[in-house]
Amino acid sequence: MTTQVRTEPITVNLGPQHPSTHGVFRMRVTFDGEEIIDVEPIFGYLHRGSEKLAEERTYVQVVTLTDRMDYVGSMLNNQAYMLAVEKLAGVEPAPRGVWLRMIASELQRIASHLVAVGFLIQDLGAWGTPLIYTMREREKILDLFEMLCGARITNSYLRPGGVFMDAPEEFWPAMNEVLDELPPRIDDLDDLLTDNDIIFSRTKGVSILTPEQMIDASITGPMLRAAGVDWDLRHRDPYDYYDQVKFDRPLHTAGDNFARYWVRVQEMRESIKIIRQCEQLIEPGPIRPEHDDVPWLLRPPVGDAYAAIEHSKGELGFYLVSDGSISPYRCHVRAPSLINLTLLRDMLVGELLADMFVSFGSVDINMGEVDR
Amino acid sequence: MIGLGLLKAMRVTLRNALKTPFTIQYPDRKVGIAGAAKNEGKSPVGLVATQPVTAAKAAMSLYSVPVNIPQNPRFRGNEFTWYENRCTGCASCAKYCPLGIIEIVTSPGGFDVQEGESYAIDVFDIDIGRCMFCGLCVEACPYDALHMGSRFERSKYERDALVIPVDELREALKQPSSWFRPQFEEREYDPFRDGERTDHYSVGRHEKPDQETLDERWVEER
Amino acid sequence: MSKAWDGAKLAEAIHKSIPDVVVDANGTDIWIEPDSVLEVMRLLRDDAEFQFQLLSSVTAVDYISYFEIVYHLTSLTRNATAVIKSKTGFGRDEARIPSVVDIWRGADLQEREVWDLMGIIFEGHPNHKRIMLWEGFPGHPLRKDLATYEQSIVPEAERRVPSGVANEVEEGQG
Amino acid sequence: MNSTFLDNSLFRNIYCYLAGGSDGCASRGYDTAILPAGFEWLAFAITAFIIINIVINAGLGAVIVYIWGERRILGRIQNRTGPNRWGPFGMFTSVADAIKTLFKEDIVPDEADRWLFNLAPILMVFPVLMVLAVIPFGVGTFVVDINVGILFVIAVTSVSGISVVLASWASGNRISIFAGMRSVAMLISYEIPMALSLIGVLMLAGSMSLGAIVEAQDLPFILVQPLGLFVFLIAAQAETSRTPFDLIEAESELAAGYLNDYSSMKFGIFFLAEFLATIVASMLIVTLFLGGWRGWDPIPSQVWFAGKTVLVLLFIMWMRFSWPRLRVDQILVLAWKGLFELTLINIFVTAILIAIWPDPGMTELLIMSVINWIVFFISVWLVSKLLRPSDYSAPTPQPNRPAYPVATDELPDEVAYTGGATR
Repeated sequence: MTTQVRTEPITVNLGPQHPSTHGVFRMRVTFDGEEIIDVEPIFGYLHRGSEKLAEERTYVQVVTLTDRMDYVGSMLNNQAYMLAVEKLAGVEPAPRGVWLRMIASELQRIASHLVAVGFLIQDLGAWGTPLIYTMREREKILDLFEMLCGARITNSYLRPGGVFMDAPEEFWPAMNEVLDELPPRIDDLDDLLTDNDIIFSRTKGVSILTPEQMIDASITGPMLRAAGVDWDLRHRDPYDYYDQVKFDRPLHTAGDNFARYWVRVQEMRESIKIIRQCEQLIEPGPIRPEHDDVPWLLRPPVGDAYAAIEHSKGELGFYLVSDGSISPYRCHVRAPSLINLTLLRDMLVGELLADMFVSFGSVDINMGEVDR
Repeated sequence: MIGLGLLKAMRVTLRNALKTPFTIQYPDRKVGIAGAAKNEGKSPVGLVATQPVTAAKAAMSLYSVPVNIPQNPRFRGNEFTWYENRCTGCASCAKYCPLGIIEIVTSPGGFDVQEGESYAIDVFDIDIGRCMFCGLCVEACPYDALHMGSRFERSKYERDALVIPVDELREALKQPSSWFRPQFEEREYDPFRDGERTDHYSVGRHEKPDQETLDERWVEER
Repeated sequence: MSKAWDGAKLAEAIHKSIPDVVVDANGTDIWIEPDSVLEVMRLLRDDAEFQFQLLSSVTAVDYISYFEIVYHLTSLTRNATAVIKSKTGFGRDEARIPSVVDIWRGADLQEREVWDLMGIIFEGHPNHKRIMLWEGFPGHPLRKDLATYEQSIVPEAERRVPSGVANEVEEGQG
Repeated sequence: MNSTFLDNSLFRNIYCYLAGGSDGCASRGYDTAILPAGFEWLAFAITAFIIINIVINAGLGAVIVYIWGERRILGRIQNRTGPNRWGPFGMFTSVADAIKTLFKEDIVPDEADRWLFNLAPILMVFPVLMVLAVIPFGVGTFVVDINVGILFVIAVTSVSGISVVLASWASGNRISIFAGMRSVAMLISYEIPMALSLIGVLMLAGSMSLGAIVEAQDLPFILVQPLGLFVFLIAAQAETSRTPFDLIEAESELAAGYLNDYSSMKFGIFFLAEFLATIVASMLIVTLFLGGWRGWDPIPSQVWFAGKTVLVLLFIMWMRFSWPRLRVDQILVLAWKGLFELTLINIFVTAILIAIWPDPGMTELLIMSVINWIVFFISVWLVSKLLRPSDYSAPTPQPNRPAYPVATDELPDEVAYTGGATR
């Protein structure tokens, strides 16, 4: 004789005010015991209408809006937007400006990955220790940004055709110091986390996504590389001067939470390599085109342009339509944070409550970009 | 084997625990006896001998000294620095502000360095409460009249008090940031070291360097 | 360096398999009939000549007299990109286009976003709901004819217009 | 009067001062009395009241110091300074926190079961305070030394598990329910290895009284009972729900678990109980495995005890701040498949050794400790091999091993748009 234990599904609202939803994100989750049987993500708590606001601002003023989309990767946002504007207006960027923005965006990529790794481990329940370590390293990079452009998070450093101001003299030794200090700190992180049995057993084999699934769902970036797809826009479709620098694309074949974490840690090392090469290759010269070539009130010809970069979270694209006036007629952002959440339900269903936020954190989203 | 990774993690945390903290304490810093003696201008032994109460306080970490946060000269601070003599009232800054928070009202009859007789500025209000410190107004100013400030301690209890009116701008401490003002960096200016720049002549205008100067400077840097 | 399909060549290639769906083509983009989007997209994904496995982005532009849906496609295996456009909703009547969620799941959230902000109905979308704004929001904010201040949720008495831009706003409303 | 109470020197002093030559006092040199004869019960009550007050207040004071210490240590481990603003070395920070907690609004949710909701914090803190009664803090410094001390400890601490269930149920909050379910699964599972890990100690000491166990430790039992200590340390961490076993609170998953709806001093009491439980757990570890108050002479026994407790607490904190949390199924697997086996091995080996040397002297104890350490390493290695997931392998870097064919062929030039890439 067997007894059937009947359990009743519980529906719980997690968020928008939950400690680990990485912002104001809400999930309506149905549990069967501890197991997840249904997830419905609900967005929009941070929607500010950036795309609409961009339609009423000049091309340079929109830079300040892009800062506030993914606020842990603002240099990268600036870069994607500038590429789109340059393509739309046919601006030939100044080489030194391009090198500077490559350095800035690679530094920002390290900072963004540090945040991603720190918060992923925080979601695993560590008592803030790895988070503080990663934030400490990020702080040094933010100090560099302050030196470079006077702001730490919302940089607005880039301008059409380059950057607004050359790096100060003390920037280069300061940057070298940070770059020298970083690899041992990343090794420390490795010791603390990568070899850690608890992290390994918690993340291994959880929320596996296959490459076919992810490509079908337009997921890009470290998530895709964690499943063994060698797809990095810096390598496949080099923008700026990425074709002149050499770097590896770390790949992991598992496609689980651990692989996603591992790929991010390795990418930080590659970014350091890229910055070192940029430092060797950068030449003196103007940092942005002459005012006659690129006026401040840019009036691109009628047309449209789509430019995408490899953001720290995936493919970040800007689609701009110009009607010949001083402000974009339409500005669309292909936000990797939003699109990488497409498979959230597939990732979470069947997993346990404890792994839910870990899987969610391994996607590495930023609510400022999801809702825009 | 399971467990070795955990021990490794404990080794890393122990190593970090033995490092000096990286916290920057603000607005003041707690110091021990050595720091207190330095602040009082005495040797530690002298401090214990002459000011035992202070020494005891310092030993219990109750003695604090004000701290200067290391800040870069380009820092885009809260208090705008504005040189009225140089401003023509062209309102480029107001037009360039993405949020439209600068209000300018002018009337004929002022005097201006560049233009001779020109507009007098009656109202030049900046609503700091909505400002996002992008600095586009500074970039737009054709006469180097508006600069970002260097300081940031300007919290207020009411939103309305955040508006910087023109009188306050005239009298405010003039510590311009070197953001988008390369002439400062050529002179290695640091707003905190060099102090106030009340005179707009000492601020200078930015003349674009020629390519030879740029190349020379690059060689020196390397 | 990934290459982009030339619009005219792409139109020719599509015409070989599915005749008479391409409305127009230029150097970079092609325009297709909105009704045949599903058919064309399925061809573009599955045909060995195109192999567009990845849908980079779906968006829409309001050109006042019509709406234009823009698809950016990427082929990972052929390292190529293409831009497909489609015009719908002429004369500002109800804009409709078939949903491509069945072909690429990546269109799921993006199409919901386009519906929410631009008001284009994607027929056959399994979860055709608003995504950024709340249910019951009047209108679709990215449309050019949206009167922002009319629909503001801030009561009129409490609206604070910054003095610097006051004139512009009033003119805009009038 | 029960003579066990009179073993306590403080108790004896006060009681005999009040009650004079009655009971066993005369033989101990007390001949004057304040209370008249026949009022021994009053003397007993007054004495008990005073002593219980001293112990409870000392415990609560220790919690305040412990919270401050933990914050400072956490700060140092995270390369920060920790609290240093309020009082010497920031020592009054936890006092300020306690005052702040007192003045917060006390909210009871509408959906809550009022009576149980208020009962839960009390049920949480009482058992922990009761355990303090049997711990010998030093020579002659204890409340009572009952002969079934360990049994008492195990029985009483189980009650706090019930209080977690009560709190989560009474809150009427779905997220709290998860904490309740987890606590049922986890706390009760860990009772068993915790109780069994002490059997070895009992066999060696031949008594359940904590005082007698301390007396028996000529060689600290950490040397003779490494497996017992290992299991007890882990189980105690789980019972007090500290990281890596803090499933019940699990900030990143359940917000605050069963504490979600508590505010003000009820919340404070839960926290107090949690921190006190940690202190009590380390006191038990000191008593049972580290020789209790025993030490070398010029330093008083109470100081030895306190010093050892602080060392154990430091170790627990260090562990707590270094590791992330385990998942619920892994925790249960660890309890039933790992710790349970280890305790059985420990009991088995210790029983054989006791059978060989029924009354071990110093040499025999040393031989036993060598054997036990060998058993410890072998069994922990074996069990960790058993628990290892089948696909366990160290992460290996795989720099260029694409699993998905990417860019096998480029687009021919004649169909490509040459005016520049679309991106």
